[in-house]
Amino acid sequence: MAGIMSRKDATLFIGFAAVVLLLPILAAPFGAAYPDLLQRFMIFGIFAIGFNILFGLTGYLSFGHAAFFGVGSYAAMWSFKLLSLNAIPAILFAVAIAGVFALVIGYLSLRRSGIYFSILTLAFAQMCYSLAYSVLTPITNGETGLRMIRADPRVLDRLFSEAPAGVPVPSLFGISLSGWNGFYFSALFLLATFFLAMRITNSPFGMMLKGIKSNQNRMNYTGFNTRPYALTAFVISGMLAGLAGSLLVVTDPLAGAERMQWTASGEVVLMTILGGVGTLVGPVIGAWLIKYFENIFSSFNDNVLSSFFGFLPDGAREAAVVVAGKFVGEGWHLSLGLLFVLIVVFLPGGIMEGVRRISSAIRRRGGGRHATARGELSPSAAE
Amino acid sequence: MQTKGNVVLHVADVQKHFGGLHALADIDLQVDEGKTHAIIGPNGAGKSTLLNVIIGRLAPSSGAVVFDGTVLTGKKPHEINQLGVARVFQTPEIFADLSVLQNVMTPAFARRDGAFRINMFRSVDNERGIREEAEHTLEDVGLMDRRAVHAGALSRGDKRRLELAMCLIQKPRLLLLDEPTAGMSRHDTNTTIELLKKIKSRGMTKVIIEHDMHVVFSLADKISVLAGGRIIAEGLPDQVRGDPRVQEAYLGGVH
Amino acid sequence: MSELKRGPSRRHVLRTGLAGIIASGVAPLAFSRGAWAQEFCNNPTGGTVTFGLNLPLTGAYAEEGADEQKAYELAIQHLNGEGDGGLLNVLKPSALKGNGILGKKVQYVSSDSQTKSDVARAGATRMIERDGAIMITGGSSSGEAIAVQSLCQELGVIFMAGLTHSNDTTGKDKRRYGFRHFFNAYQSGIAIAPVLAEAYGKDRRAYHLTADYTWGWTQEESIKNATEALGWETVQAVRTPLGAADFSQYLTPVLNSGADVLILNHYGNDMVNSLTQAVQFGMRDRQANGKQFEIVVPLFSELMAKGAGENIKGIFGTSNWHWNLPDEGSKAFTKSFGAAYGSPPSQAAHTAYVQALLYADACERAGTFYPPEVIKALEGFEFDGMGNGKTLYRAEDHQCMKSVLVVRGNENPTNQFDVLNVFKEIDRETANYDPAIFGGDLGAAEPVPQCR
Amino acid sequence: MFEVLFLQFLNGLDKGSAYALIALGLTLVFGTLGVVNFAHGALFMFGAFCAVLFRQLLTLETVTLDPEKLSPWGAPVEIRQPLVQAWFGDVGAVLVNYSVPLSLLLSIPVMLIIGIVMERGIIKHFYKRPHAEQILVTFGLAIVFGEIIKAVFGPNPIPQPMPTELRGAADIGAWLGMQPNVITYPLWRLVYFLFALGVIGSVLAFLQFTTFGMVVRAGMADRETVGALGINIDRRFTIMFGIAAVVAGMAGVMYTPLLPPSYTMGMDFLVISFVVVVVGGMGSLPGAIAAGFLLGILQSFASMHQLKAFFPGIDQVIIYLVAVVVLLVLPRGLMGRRGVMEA
Repeated sequence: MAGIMSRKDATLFIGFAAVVLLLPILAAPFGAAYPDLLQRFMIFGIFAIGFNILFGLTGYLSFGHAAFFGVGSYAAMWSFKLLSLNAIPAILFAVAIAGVFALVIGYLSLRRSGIYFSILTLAFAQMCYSLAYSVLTPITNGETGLRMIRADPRVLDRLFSEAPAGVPVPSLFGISLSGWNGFYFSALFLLATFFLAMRITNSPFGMMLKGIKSNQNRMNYTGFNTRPYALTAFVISGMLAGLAGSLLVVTDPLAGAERMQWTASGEVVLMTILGGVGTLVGPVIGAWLIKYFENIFSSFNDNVLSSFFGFLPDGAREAAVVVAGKFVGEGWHLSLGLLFVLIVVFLPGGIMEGVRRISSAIRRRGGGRHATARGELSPSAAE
Repeated sequence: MQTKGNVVLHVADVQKHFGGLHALADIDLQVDEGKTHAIIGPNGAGKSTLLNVIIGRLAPSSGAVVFDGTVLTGKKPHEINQLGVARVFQTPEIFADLSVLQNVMTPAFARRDGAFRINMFRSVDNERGIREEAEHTLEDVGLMDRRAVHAGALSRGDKRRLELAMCLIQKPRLLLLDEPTAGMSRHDTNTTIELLKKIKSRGMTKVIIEHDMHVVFSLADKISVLAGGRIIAEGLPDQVRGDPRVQEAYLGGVH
Repeated sequence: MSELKRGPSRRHVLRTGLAGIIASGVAPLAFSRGAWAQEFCNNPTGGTVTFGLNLPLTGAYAEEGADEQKAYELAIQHLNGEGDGGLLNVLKPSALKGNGILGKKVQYVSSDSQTKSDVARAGATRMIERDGAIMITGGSSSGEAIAVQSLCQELGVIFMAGLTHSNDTTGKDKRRYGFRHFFNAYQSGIAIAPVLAEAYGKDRRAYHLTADYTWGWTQEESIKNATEALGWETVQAVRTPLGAADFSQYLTPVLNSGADVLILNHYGNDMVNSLTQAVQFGMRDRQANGKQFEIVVPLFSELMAKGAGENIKGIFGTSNWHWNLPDEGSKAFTKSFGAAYGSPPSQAAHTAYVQALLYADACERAGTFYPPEVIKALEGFEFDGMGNGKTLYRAEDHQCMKSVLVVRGNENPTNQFDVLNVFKEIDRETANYDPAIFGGDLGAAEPVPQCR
Repeated sequence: MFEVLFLQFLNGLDKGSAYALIALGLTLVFGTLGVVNFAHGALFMFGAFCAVLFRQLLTLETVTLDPEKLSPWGAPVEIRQPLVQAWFGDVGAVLVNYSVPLSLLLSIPVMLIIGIVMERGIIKHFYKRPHAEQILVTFGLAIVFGEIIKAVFGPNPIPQPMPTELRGAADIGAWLGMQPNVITYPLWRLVYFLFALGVIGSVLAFLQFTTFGMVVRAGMADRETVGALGINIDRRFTIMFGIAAVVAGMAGVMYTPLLPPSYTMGMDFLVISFVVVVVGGMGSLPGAIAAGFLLGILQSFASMHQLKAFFPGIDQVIIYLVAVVVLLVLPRGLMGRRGVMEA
């Protein structure tokens, strides 16, 4: 790894890769070790990392990133329908189409900054969503979502074989990508995305982006044309969103319009802030946490709760179930909202700030001099 | 090397109106290569307007600003910088979220890579040349020991040094300084003057906008006095110092 | 290029033991089923069998989700022989014994579908992959139902749809593994058109406001065809965005359009809002073409009727079922639900309950949980006693053929639940139609896809 | 055709007044406190549920069970006796009839308290924090508020009837001496329109003509200078937040007859209110009001089927399309100031 990345970065990458690849074991105690959720962990991890390349580095807060995610999904699905069940062309196609959308939307939106930029991106994304749900139904299959059917042409596949019987599923040169295969496939992309994000963050280009976030005026008077820098970051992050969207279709072959709604754009913002804006690992953690809430917290019904509190005497158990039931199951939104409030009040830098505080507290206790030995190139030391 | 007396910056017959207000009238300035040219004047004399016209932020109502044969009017800030013009602001404009070292490295990239380049596959750690240059520049301004600190945490005087370092590393042909000691303590002002004196010998052309006489007379090779949007006097420091019109403008300006 | 393979599963689900507190709450994990014992997805090998309930617990349909959940809990109690037995006593023919299904105790896991197809699929997948659900049921929209139904087909798990009214669910998007008890938009049209002609005359000019998505379109088309066949004219059909909240800009053009009937093809909060606002526009006090102006809402439920308050009074619509039906089945269910929860069940609750029972009964009759056998047992099954009279689970499209209700907002409700009256029960023969008109392909039951 | 266009225009004005009213509160908070308040929709919802609560209080009933008769679901039949009518007779009936406008009286103190508690408790700590964090915390609050309402009032919408005298449509055409029964418009929407204009006018007048308002306006322009004058600007800003909450709440109360309130309505109004504020220009009160009317009128016309035939789906996207065009042509919306929320 030497030469490509510093020892510190290599350690971080290897640690991250180990955690990701061991998730099927690590997540088991939390009831999250099943392929579908772990696929989503990977996919939304990619989405959040991509979003963070724009928001974390340049400071431009996009409220419309779900559009690229959705466009990626639709593009991949059309590739499955028209070209081939192979995931590779679908992903390439999706990333390219998402990149084109990002280029156009980014070019227009980046003419403004601050909240004006945010609302422009929101407006573009909401237009995509509204139209996909209604008048573009011939392309998107609207409410029901776009799916594959046996009768699809799939011209590339037909060159080699007849349409096989059974439900078509995406594959990688014949290997089915559902279940655990899908997880490992997505995991490779998450690692690649993480690597890319690391490279960008540590590169001169990344430093320019941070410069834009810190002081755009100074950047201009320092001789940088900031708009193409921001646009490049926007397109990269839009393409990563498209990648995530296509992977969601690869592992779960349905493309629905809801994933383009403003709430979905908001979700990735929340993931990033929750985990820690501008950090490498933070957005991934934020993504995992929110998906965990959505899928697992929401499943704790009274039944599950009463067996969980089974050790309590009858009356106390019922009381515990009632109280806990407000926060899980149908009340999982409440827990999520409270979590946002608590995190942002007490840990403005997100979860990564908490991690940092704890580790520096430990370091201080354990003979403190290392604390000052931060690399001078990363004062924020957020990574 | 161009010969002495070569005009680097020419502000040619510039007028600027805001509605009916004449902010600048018939300004004609010539800045010689390698000289430190100060523009002074009381508050409201039009110094900031003039500077903004020079750097292209304001378009003149008539006339033009020519830098080394290129018309600056209508150019974007980054284009002007790429031509070799660096600027120091009244309140130091630095990258508060980056380390001091990164602050100085960033402009070096602008000089090396131009206004835009997607150089995302190299690590900053591997940019030895730029790093050494930046460290050298920090030594120069006396901030080497603070290179790992958040630039936002520096004192005002140190921020000014940092901003100067950011300009110096670009080796600009023309350095514009907008009241470089404004709002500074006596001590910070003196250290800044020392620093400016130190870099004076490097053959860089400088335009200083200032109303602090002490700063001006210790640095300038040539002084233009601006009052009411016009240049009322111009010459060597000693000539200007004795000019009654200048005295009057300053005293009148106070009232 | 690859298709889902049959054969012995190489299911490498890492079922680690209950290593943490949280997992201990998720009991179904506990059964370390050997992969070798499983010739189909989630074959229950222990003493229990798990239903997966996919319910909208948050979002605009949360009330319906909560009602469905109550119904499922009740159905599961009854299946396990607890409570008063409910409809177990009246279902005819019935193979149910009140000792669970095939001797296995029924339990359930649940998931919040948020009425979004993506989320619904994620939830269903979780319940299948992690919690070992043998069957998925529930939902409150057609988008959800169709999305989950196709997922279930891929995974080889039976889906018993909850609330879904679109023709597509058992039409062009029908699936071998999906079954619908609820009626559909086409049947709404057949049922309501003659009633409208009788009440409002055959010379009417209708203006449609339609929710701009797939369900709205099929509903609009069905009602339009049915009313035009009776001599009505359609003046204009205007699409409105989903979740518009304020419909005033769509209502003003109705006033001077020459129409004398407004048909609101909206559901849920859209329907509550558009109806409330239409009434405020004075449409029900209006005369047009020399006739009284009327509003029709082709599909509504008691929960929506409650939301619309007194605006619903006298409005015609259709329903799948209503609690004050006089037959034994409806009475038994209403009583048993009311005793458990203190309020009468909604049609969402009814369809959920019935679907759970029908699945269990089919397993008993098939003698196995093996999906193709259960599907065979359900296809063409004819039964009675669940409300709606004699009912047929049609083999061609997995649509339940049964009577459909035309309901009307109650003018003088005696209590807060008494918001609708059954105006007419349209019998099964009248509500019948040829499944071929919607096309679609059920696909094969076998080979059984292996879940992941 | 004239009457159709006229009605559409009238309707656009009415919609615009509703948008302007929501945007007004949001702009007050942003302009004075510099806080991006994603919980503003939730405040609107709280207001609406003030009306629900008030009506529930007015229609409290004594419930006695009749064990003789059983309902179809086996519970004893309930005999309900409305309390208010029993105590006050006809006056009680009038109170119930006018519950929506009367609940304004309840909403003012309630919303003021909610606003002040919210500002003192949480928002105050976020003045100097980045906007992203403000968004996260207020969005979290919005979720929590929605869930509280869901826990208390249930997820189903709760209809709020308007006073019988104000039901139905007004024949505006006849008022103007035209043919009767052609140009009619719901009375309550006219009431809402006047109400919105009244509130907007009062807030503007309050800011324009009172000392308090002048200080706040000065604070909006330059907070530090005003603070340096020794004026306790913080306390005034707290009150300002309370006022914004009251404005949002009153808008919510009066909106209930048009839209049966449910716990999701806060989120439903969030996006549109932000679009209005931004199109108007961040922090500009006149801008927000102008943008509200502009968007209302354009949305109203875009929904006509004559137009939709040429541009399918135009009504779905018109708001966003206008936002894009306005922001690309005018960098800071209609009346935004330079440097506000541009970083």
